[in-house]
Amino acid sequence: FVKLCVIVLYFAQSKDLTGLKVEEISPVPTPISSGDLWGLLLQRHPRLSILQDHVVLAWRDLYIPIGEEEVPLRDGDEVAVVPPLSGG
Amino acid sequence: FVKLCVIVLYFAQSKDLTGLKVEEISPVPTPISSGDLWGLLLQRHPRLSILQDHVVLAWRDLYIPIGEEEVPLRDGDEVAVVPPLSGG
Amino acid sequence: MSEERRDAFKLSCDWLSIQEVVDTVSSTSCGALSVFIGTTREDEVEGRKVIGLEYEAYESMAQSQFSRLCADIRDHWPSVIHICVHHRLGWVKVGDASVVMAISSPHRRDSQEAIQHCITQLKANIPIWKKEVYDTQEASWRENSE
Amino acid sequence: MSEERRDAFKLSCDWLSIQEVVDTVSSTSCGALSVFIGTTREDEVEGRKVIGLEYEAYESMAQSQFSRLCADIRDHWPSVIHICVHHRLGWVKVGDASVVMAISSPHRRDSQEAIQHCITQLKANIPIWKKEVYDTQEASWRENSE
Repeated sequence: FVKLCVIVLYFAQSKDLTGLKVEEISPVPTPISSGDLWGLLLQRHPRLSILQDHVVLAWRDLYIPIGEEEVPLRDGDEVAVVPPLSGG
Repeated sequence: FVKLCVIVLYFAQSKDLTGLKVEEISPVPTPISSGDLWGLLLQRHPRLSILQDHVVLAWRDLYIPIGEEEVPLRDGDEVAVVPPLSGG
Repeated sequence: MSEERRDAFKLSCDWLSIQEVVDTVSSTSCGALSVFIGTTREDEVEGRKVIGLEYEAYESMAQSQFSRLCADIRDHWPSVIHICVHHRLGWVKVGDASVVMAISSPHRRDSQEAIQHCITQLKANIPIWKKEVYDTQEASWRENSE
Repeated sequence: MSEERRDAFKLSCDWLSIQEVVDTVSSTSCGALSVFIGTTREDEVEGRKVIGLEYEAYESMAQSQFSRLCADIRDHWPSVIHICVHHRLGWVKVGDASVVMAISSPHRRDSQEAIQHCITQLKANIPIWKKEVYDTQEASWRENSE
């Protein structure tokens, strides 16, 4: 296991629920699934649980559903919490 | 047979072919079909024949195909010669 | 919340203002506003270059056909709020707008479908004609294909 | 006749200029220019009146998702020439445009179909969020239904 540092961006409801726009999380174990990464965020901010099943993550310009899939994070990567979109 | 006076408006090609924007035709017999009315215009302006099968008339905000149908003209009515439309 | 619905039509020899057309259909009860702008394309026909178009209309009938078109749009899309069409007459140089139309509705699907119908029906039914003018000083009357 | 094709995207806290968006997609090779404008409707939700919206975006990803959307549009409608989308951020009061988009093409069918696809895909894929703000000083985050 390598441990690394991840920058987490919070938008919309997730920003309101955490009171944060951005935070640095470390150490984050790797390899890690998107579900376990979301679990880490829930530990820090239990109120995020109301977004459960209504949220995805974004990493390197890709939307990542929360699940078993491994996210090949590198040290210093940015990960965003993406509640349901409402642009337009 | 009543005879009456009709104002004919020429647009687009028909204006170029007759050299006229408007003219008064009288006497016009009535009842008259749209085909016979077109025949009267052709007599006055033989060059209009190149529009044959590509033209309709307009009378009281209605398009009238050239044919057997009677046009219930009244004295002083306006009739327009309508070549293929090209607005927009 | 009932609001008077506007059907606005203008034939104009002046440059068309998109903002003016958009303002005419604006409404706080509408979330969607669809606009179509038709312009003169730069085109070559048999080696002659189109430099502009010359438009004319049977104005009184154009107005009545526009009213009929609006009634038809409101039949198909009852949620449409305002409809505005401005069409140029006279000389229109390449690149200038010859027609600007806008339709507003609470939701986007209605104004988008209605604007397609509006331009198709305008071309088919409103008595307006254009002559293409070439750099050779020749000209020819056009015919809408649809 | 080959012309560089523009994909222009702007997130802006200022009032959106329709004319600027239209000018960005203008081209003498285009006969058709379709525009869509999304505005904030006057609305009442459970007795509270909406007075405006507060927008935010994940800006860098919004730009990359826009590029992807443009590639998708050009796949489906290869004749599309220019694409421009301006989206407001921050406070947008009722009646103001929150998004203005325009697409140009030689013939109208392409730009009209492409603009419908563009707004649908923008709502589905571009990371932008809005919060409805009520006259009671309450607010709630929205969710696009499609």
